[in-house]
Amino acid sequence: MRAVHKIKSNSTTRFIFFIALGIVLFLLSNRVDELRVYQGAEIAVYVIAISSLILLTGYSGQISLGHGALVAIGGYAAAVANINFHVPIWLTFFIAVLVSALFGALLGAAAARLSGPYLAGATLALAVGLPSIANQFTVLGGEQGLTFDAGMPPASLGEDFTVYKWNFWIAALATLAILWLLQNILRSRYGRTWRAIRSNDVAAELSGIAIGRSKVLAFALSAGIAGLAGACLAMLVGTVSPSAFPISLSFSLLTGAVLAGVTTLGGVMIGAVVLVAIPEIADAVANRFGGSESVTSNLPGLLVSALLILTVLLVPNGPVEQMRTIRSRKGVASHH
Amino acid sequence: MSTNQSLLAVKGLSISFGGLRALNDVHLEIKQGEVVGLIGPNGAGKTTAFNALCGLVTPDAGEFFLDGTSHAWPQTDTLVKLGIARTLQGVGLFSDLTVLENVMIGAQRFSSTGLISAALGRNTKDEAQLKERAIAALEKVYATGIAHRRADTLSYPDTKRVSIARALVCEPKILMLDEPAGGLGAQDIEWMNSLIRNLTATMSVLIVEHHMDVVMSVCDRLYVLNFGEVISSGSAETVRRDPAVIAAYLGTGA
Amino acid sequence: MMSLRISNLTVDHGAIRALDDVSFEIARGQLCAVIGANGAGKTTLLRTLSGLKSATSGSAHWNETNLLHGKAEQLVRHGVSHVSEGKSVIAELSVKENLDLGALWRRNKKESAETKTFIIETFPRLGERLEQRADTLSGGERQMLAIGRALMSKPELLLLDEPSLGLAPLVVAQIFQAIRDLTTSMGLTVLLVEQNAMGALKIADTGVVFNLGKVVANDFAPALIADPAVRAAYLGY
Amino acid sequence: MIVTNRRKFLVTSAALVVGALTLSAVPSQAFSPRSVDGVTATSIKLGITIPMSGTASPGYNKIPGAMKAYFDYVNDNGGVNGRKVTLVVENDEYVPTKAVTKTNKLVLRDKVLALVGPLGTSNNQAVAQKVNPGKRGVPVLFVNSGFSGFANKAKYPTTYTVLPSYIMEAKIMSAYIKEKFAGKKLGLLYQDDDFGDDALAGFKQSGVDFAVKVPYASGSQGVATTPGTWVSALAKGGAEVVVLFGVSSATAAALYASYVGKYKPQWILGSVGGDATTLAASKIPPSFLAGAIGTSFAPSPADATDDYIKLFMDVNTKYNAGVPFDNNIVQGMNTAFLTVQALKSAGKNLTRKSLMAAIDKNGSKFASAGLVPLNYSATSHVGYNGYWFGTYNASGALVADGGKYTVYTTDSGSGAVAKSTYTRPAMPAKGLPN
Amino acid sequence: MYELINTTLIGITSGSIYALMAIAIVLVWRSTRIVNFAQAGMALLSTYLGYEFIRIFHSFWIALPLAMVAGALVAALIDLVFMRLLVKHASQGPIAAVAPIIATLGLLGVIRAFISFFWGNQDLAIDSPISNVGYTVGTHTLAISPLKLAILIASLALMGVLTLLFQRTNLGLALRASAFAPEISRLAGVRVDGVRTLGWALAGAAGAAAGMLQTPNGTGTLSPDSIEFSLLLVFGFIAAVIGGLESLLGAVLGGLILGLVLAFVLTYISGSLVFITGFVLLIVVLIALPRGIIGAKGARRA
Repeated sequence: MRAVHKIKSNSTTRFIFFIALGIVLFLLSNRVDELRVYQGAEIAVYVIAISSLILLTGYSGQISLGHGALVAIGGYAAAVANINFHVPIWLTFFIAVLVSALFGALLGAAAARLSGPYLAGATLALAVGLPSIANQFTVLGGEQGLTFDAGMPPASLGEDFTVYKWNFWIAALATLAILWLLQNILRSRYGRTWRAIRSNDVAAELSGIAIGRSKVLAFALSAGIAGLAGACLAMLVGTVSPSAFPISLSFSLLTGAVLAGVTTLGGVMIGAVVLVAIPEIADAVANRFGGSESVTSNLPGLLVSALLILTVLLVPNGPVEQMRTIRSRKGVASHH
Repeated sequence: MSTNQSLLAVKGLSISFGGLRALNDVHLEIKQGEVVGLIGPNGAGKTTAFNALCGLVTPDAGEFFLDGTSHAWPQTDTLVKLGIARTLQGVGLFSDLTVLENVMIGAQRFSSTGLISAALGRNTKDEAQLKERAIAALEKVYATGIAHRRADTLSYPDTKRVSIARALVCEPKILMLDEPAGGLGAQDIEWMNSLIRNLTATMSVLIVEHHMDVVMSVCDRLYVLNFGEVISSGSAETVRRDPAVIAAYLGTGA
Repeated sequence: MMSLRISNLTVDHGAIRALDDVSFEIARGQLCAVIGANGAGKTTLLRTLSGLKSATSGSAHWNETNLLHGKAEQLVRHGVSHVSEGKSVIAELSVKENLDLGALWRRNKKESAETKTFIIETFPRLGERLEQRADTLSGGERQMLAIGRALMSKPELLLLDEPSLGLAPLVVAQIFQAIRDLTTSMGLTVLLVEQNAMGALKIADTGVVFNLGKVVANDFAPALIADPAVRAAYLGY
Repeated sequence: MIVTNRRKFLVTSAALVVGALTLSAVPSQAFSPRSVDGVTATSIKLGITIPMSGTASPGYNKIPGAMKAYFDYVNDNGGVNGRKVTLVVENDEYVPTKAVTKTNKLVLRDKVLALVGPLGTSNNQAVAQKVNPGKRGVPVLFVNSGFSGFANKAKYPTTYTVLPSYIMEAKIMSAYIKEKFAGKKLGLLYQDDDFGDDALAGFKQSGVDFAVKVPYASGSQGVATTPGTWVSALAKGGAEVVVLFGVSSATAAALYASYVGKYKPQWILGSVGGDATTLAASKIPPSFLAGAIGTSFAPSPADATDDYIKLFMDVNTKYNAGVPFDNNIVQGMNTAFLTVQALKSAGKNLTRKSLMAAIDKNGSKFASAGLVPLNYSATSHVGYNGYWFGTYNASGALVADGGKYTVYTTDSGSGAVAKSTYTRPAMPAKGLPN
Repeated sequence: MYELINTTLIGITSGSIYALMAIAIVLVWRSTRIVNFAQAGMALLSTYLGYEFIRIFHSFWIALPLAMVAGALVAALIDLVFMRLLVKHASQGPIAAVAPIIATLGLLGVIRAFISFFWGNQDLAIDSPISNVGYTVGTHTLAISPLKLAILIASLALMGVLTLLFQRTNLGLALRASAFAPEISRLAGVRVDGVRTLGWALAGAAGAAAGMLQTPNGTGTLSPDSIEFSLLLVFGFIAAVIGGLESLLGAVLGGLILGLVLAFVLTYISGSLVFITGFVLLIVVLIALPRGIIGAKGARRA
């Protein structure tokens, strides 16, 4: 019975924590300037997208070099639903999740049969190929893309309430909801199952786990979350177009996931903040040393890539997991 | 409980790998509460037979009987539902999960939480129940003390305990043990013997084992495989005296 | 005169101690059988001696060569050849290529050719199948090829890991006989790891018994066969 | 168990709070209450978003350097009413998401007085939709896009176009074709998006029929792989005169493929893709271009007799490290020139409002390198509205028909095409606007 | 009819370049079990170096082998200072399986940034060394030109040389053995680390050849974000996987099949669908033949 009590209080703590987090974010959004609010919204979008990759790669062990494609599907689904079917904005976010998840399930069914480099290459080919499909179908708006207007903040919030703050609220709410739900799932038997498959698929199968189904579920779920990130991104930029989802977006997300530590949700903020902060840091560095335009414009790419390599070499499981391992090693050592 | 009731039977099991015949027309039978041993030289087909029973290898031919009735050849992931659990030789733990989590994976057939309830955190009872089952299973193998260690930090004998706990936790009718005594010291082997003996109250056990001490002391019945065929079967005494077995396996010489 | 000297050798496998303070010696020209249960550390011993695995502490020398400081590909050049578990041949290559592989590093091509001729004389079955892919061979032939490949490197110390694995009794007998003959005719020193304890001890000069990474007995082979404790634990009864 | 969970929460929440605090702690640009956004007693700050790296960057990434060079020249000669002009360049990699992010930075953090010459139709649309400079009152001057929609003052109240729109271009071309190639079989190769659609609308309105229409997929991917098929389709349709309405990489590819395939129609190249220097940079030998007809609103970069070209060449040598002189440099310098003139025209009391008012009031009289009129007024934000035609010579330079620039003008609506008698104002002394 | 012939010819020439890239990917895969997503970046870097050689020696045909040598050196250096470290550090733990993939992606980014720093983001040009004007049959112009023919011949020659090297020489034996069974090879005295570096070097040379030949055949220009090289990155990989990742012959067949399929989709369906066609082809082949067209049996699991 004590065990039950512990778990229960645990889950309640978690819920309260997320509510508290929401309040902190709310207070922050009122204190900082508009640019920071916008960047906060960007971070929120990245957090959602990166956590979907963590679920897929870190937990179920399937790599995706093309998550940008799934983000794109979410963005387009939201825009098309809004423009062609006049679906209210709040509902388009759910549609984005559903459509991407559906596509993810299809992709996952193929992916479950592929491993390591094969899956990596297939998803890469998808990310390169998918956006150009928009040119083929007029409903997707071709190269110019579609407008996605998430609307103005309600008048009741006052004159000073900016669109960015409104978008930040929506994105932050989506992020908190996703993180809370995902945490719960990853701590449940589903998360355990994925980690078991990643660790030893034969043993997992012998323990009664249907591997294929589990992997497809992970892919669909991850795609759904990526789709939500896509809808939020579309809201943030106001449009969806093929060039908004370049292959570099997929690489950025993967980088964010690696920097966050692929195997844990704990560091997801780190990854997202780094992605948003890097261009600024690069600007600062370039200005400091009076670099030319070619240095300034290529420094972010260099920094991100170098960080990626260093992380893989030095802290392959990410900074948070690394700290935890060190601490638990110390703990084990002291027990003996 | 009648001891004559055949719990699991395999008839006419044949498997070949690229022209090489690994198993040829093998018949196996396990009765209620029995400990059955599968022995034979390395490469005789014991592991292949085990893998076939678990659906890890698809047989070329063979019939599968459960409780005396014919049954489609099982898929690996449905085995647990049929009441069959198996340990793997040495390497079967999920290395980056804790011991408790490892065993909870085995208990998952008792979990009914759907994805949505899990996402909403409405799985506390279910989780607690799994945890209780897992701890109970760990108690059976005296491993509760290591419940929160990561599996890859365990000593070899401890990994064996955990893998048995993981198999036990799903309350199987048939437990398949792949070299349970392999790599164990004398004390641990003794403990393993008594554990296996105690298990027969609730389940039947099928073991592959090299260690003759273990085999001879725990098994009610033995099948001796050589070159993919059953060359002898019966009680330990019978098998031990079988000249064919002496020549092929036990031997007095090479 | 002792030529393989192992003292206080300890090897860890992650958190698991695979070899624990192992010490023993083998004289040049002797065939030593290493026996013990699965997981006793026998394979780890061979992998450590051939440079595939690094030791935690202790020392191991073959004549003047420190075996713990060399990589596998260097130790071969110092006369140490290791036939790893499970018929260590490369399935995708032909028999001839497998043999040639063992002598790629040797400068003197004439000598290599002579070694090859000698191996084909020793295992005529290989000679008949030179152009076939190795995975078309039977188990016994593969084991012969694995040993032949090791001999191509002109070894002085031969490390054999379970040559009898999965072979029919008759073939096992042939392989064991060949090992015995080669030891004598080539003046090899052989460390033979075996599950088939009785078979191995019968052809060996000395024997080492392992349990859980420790040496529990080390004596002349006939003495071990006669030892009731060893008989009970490792030789069936 | 609970301990580890708490720890995880702590780590996550610490990261969150630290992140949030960092965000709030970093000071936004020091704000002195008496100053106007982007203007101090001694400086004027402007911003541009443009691809500096990435697939779309070659060529375009020379524009900011040229603009800076001209601003430096002005600054060295006393600046604008005593203020030095600086340009903040943000690389958007031609990705709308980044254009929005970077424009936010320019507007919200750098607080630039105005955006000058931001490039790309979809990027500008995304920025207009999201950053909404119109609502914020931030001028978006001389957008580098031919999309006719940007001239819609109601929708984009602070945006000023400079390039003649694609519709204008199509209408003018139609008139030219009717005049010179009546009765010939026509072909059209166009980019399959808003850009091409604008052109199609223009041709349709002018009643020009094409025997063969070959759309090519935009988004550069199609370009590298398809030109052979475009050309064979055109050849199969028997087109004698082919209008090419695409980007310069597509032009280069098409000319190359027609050369390889020995297909020799009369090419008429649109202004976007017909830029000889960009084509030359793509290593299309000038001989491929020879004989093709092209359009422009500015003097040819090769025309060293032109006052402006001479000025720009000088500035380029002194202030831009002699980067190879081409159309992109001309465009960048001309944009900077117009900007300086607008700033001067706004007077000492420079604000966003006064800047736009100055353009509305005096814009149509601004001096510039352009050979066609500017149409800024209280009711119009349309810049240049016409083109002249020429033929590429053997060295790849566009030479005006008959040795003099004949300018056609029109509008983006239903207005007629007319031959213009416009003569541009003389270049102010030393190339410094008054 | 001529459209059909021309489409086929276009497919074969572009396919032969994909095949070169696929060969490079297969070489690295076979020697290190790493799919090198940085291969296209390395090819781009070698092509930039080739551009410099052309400026120095004023000859494409001198620059081509020099670029290949440079490509080999760059690749060897990358293996020595980077991949060996990676194999040592990141070969354990939950992300061990994906770490090399991620690391090579990082490498791709570093190489691109490096190129931009040195050569800027402007287009550079590599002129076609020989005519790229199609041969004429009657009144029709074929889509095969002296340049394309040279590319085809160069690709085939390189494949031939590599095949001979692999099948007929001691070095080839060491390369094959190290790939199939590194441990046994080490026990046989093969310096596997060195052999792997050599595998990288060969791949670097093949990639350099692909880059040098593709550039004049395509738009003739070179930029850090060149589309040509995005094509090589994705299509080279797809060709290699279709071919089974294990065999040089498979890589060649994979490249040609891919080239032909893409050419036909382009001509008869739509240019917008080219990239997604690559994806679809990859998925179809992998599901029908999980080990690719060659090596369905001989190939091993990763």
